[in-house]
Amino acid sequence: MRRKLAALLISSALLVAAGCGDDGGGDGDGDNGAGQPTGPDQVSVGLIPIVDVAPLFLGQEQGFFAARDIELATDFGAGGANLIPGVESGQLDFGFSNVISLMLAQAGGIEIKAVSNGNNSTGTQGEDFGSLLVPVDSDVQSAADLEGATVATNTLSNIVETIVRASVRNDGGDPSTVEFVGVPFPEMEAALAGGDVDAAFAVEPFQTIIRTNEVGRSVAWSWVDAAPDLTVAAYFTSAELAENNPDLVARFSEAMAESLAYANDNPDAVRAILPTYTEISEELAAELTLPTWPPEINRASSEALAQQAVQDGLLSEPPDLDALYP
Amino acid sequence: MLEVRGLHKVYDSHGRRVEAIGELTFTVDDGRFACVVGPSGCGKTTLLRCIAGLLPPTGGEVWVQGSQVTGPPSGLAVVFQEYGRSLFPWLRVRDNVELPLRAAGLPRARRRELATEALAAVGLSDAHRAYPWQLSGGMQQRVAIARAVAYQPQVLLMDEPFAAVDAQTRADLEDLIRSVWRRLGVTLLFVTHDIDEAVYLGERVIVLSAAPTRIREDLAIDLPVERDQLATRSDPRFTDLRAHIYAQIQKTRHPAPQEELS
Amino acid sequence: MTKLPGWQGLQRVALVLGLPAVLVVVWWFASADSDHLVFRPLSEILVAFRETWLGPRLVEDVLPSLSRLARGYAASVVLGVGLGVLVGWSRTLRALLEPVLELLRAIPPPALIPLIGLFAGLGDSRRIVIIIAGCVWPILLNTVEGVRAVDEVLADTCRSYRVRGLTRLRQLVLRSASPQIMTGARQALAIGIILMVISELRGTVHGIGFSVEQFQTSFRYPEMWSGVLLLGLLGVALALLFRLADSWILGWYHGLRASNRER
Amino acid sequence: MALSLRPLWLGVAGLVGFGALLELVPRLGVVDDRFLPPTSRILSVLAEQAGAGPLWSAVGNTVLTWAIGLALAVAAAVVLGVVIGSVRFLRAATASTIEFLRPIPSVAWIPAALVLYGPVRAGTLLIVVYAAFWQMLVQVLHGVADVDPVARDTAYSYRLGRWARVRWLTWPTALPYAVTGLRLAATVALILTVTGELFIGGPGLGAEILRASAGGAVPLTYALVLVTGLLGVAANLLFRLVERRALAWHPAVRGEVPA
Repeated sequence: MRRKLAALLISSALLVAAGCGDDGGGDGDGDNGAGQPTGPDQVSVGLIPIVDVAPLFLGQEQGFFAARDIELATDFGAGGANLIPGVESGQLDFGFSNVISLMLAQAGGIEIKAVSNGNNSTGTQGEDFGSLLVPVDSDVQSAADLEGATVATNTLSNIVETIVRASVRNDGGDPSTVEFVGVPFPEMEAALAGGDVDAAFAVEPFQTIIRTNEVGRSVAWSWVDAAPDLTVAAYFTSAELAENNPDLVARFSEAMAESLAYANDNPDAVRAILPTYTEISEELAAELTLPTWPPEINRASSEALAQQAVQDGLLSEPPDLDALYP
Repeated sequence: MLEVRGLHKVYDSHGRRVEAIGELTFTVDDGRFACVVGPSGCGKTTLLRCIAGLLPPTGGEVWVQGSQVTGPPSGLAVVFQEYGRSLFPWLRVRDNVELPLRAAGLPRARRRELATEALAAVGLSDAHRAYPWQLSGGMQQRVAIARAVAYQPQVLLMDEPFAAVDAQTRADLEDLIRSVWRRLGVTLLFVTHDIDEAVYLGERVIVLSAAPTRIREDLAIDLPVERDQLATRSDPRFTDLRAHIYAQIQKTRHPAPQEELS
Repeated sequence: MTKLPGWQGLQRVALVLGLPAVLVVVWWFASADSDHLVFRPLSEILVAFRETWLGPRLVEDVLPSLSRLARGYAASVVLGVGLGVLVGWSRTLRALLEPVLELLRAIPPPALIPLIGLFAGLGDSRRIVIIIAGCVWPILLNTVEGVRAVDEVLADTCRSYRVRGLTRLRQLVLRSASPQIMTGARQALAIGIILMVISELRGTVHGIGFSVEQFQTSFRYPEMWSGVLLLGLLGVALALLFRLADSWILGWYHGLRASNRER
Repeated sequence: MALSLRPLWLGVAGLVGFGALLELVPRLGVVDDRFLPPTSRILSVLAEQAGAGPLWSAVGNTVLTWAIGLALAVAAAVVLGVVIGSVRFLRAATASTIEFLRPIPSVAWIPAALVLYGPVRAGTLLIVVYAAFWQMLVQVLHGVADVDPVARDTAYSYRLGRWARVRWLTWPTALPYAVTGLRLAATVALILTVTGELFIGGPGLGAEILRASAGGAVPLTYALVLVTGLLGVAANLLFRLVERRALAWHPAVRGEVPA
């Protein structure tokens, strides 16, 4: 409770008399008391409206969550990195984030815990839900040619830098010479077309948009280069919630595992649900390369990824995966 | 030389047609001082604005220095009643006086010389660097007069310039205008609602009727050229002229039904 | 009871510095022993401030941000006043453009960022365009108001003294509209600072906003709070600078109002 | 700037002209139509969306956040403004602090809002209330300070109590300033609401713009931006009307509005 009190104090100090306190907080503050369930738990989940989170919506549609007394309230945060403070401050019960962000948070002293796998790469070169693209007329043929080049990434000092460096390194190039530029996904097409960047790492639906508009072509599949069957992202919660309400967390993880399995087995259902929570049209959804959704987090891939992040200087020391992962 | 031929002005705004000036024809020779007086709301200001080229007449013509007036003619200066609003509040007194000269493209030295001379003529030689709003009403009107003087116009129009100042200041300004007129030899048309002022100042007084305005009378003022507030105003001839004009204006306000205008 | 001049000055200083001093002291002690991850002690924040902003970052980040703000703001003033004079002066142009301007003004500039992002590339130009997209409106619309409200007697005076063209534009139109233009310029400055910060988020650029965002996402909270403090100081400094410019440019105007109030 | 009732058709012509310009530029290939869709497509997407529910719930959410933020800010500012404004010592003592806190850009608090509340409505509310509060407080303080000394002396001479003075003297004088403050605060609050939704979180038009651009739906992004503009126009008109009605009985006492 102490953290909430401090938050209230500071925010009211900030607003002089008009502290808007906690009551205006997240829509469902999650009845995380461990008391007897008085009806389905109102659970708030912070997400980004992207392909990767399709299983959660499928699980909701298929009733996997309802079956476990969980009613989801999805909240589209402005960006992955912003979800972590939301979950840590208790405003959101669960969040979705890439594993490097989770490791960085743990290193930064944020007490959070992964509860279920998010999504993995397809594991096959030449066909993945994200790739390193260069302008069509660029003379770059493979990742090694990107030495000294500027590469667009949606978030700096994060997972995309690690995997792109992995692609360059595996291809025999020196990754330290690559210069990264922050460009939101929707603006990568314009950046490539305008020649502002030499390459851009884009995920779906932008990978398909850039390719079908003949603005760019893929030269490397960095998720696959980083580690075999790489776990890209995971659902997580705050250590406090995991401690206070293990039952809810367990139920959420089970529902999530069932949803992931269902999504993996029903790609068409995934393509059908995309237009309901994102603005991806049916036609575009049909063309996308989907990630894979194995129910279990691929811990080995996280260790390999973390080791490369340490090598690149992104992480000062290897993360404590036992504490971080379920 | 100022010539008004058959001036006619009708205001037509949003369907309301107001005939301000019926028909006016008169001439003011070079260097003469003519006053225009009439009941309030009789289009005195409209007449002046038409002469100054600020307002297009509906009919008739105005000629200044031999050329027809279509817009503000060169060599003509106007002094407005709202002196506070006709001075630039962001310019110091001297810059206000110099602005028209700068617009006319005079070199700096010449401008400075004319401004200094004009300000001295109106007794403001020590107020050069002040802002207008730092001065009293009377002094602000003196700046406006200095601006007109520095402009060296052939024709000077004044629209009830002293209506908004107190009595003593008005007396000083009246004497100032007469001395400026005599020294510059400018053709001066002085519009006022104050009959005493018209008679005291003018060599001639044009009395206007109520709207639609016509000339009721064009009266020569045969008072001595040297005028001063005490002697002139106590001169019996002054009182006769004043009474005569007053009667004329009273008649125009509620004309006896049968009387036909001459 | 006549006060000694010294006492008078002392009292004024006490009033000015009193409350701020109390607040700082309260903040200092309230946060002194805080081991809280996010709410760092004030002492730590001040140390972070000195280390972060008074070092190389002053040139690497603070200067670029300010230069973009300056360029965007200057462009907005020129554009806003220029277009404002045109629109303000011609009745038809104003009637024609008023609804369009009202719509464009109402769009919150941050909403335009995803769109501007599609055109203006990744460099400074993108951020300057974003700043202009927010700053130009208050200046433009206040200029229009100012130009519309030029005193008719003054306008007639100019016409009768045949003051035309450039002199008229400068001496009559711009000067009489200047109080209203300055009101717009003050609002534009406040919006400019906001857009300076926002235009740097989620991209890569040397700037204050970008740095503060990096601190936040990498959980370096003392540096983050020091960035917030810097933005606060910057806002205050620019507001002060503006007041100086205002009292210099509108010296006549403040005098005029003061004298009217006395009369 | 009052949307004056000039010949309306001229204004409409302006809007149509602007729309036509945005139609031609992409059609003629001056700009790639993937980045600037022609107006016709934007409007058709908007029409489609207007039928569906999510657009209206987004507008509803933005208006809700805006209203909560504005209400909190105005309430706090009026109470504090009147209290501080009426006591000479308080006004003098707080002046410097207010002058320090006012120009702090509300976006400076985005990282703080994210940390305190995370990407939810409360975070957005923090910056909305902060920005709107100062707009309103400054106006109320100007209003209270503008009380005519003669009127105040009269009130004292009739021994009106403190509360009566506030009710019958301070408040009526401050009202025009407060109404102007309300209009300015409302405008700022709306801009900060959308900003908050874009950079912090919480449901509303900002979130929809993010979702549209995250889905590569460029025409929809433009349509949603247009909706924020229209919402802004509606808000400006509404509050200008409120201002004109509240001040209708009041001689134009409001001198130069410093805001």
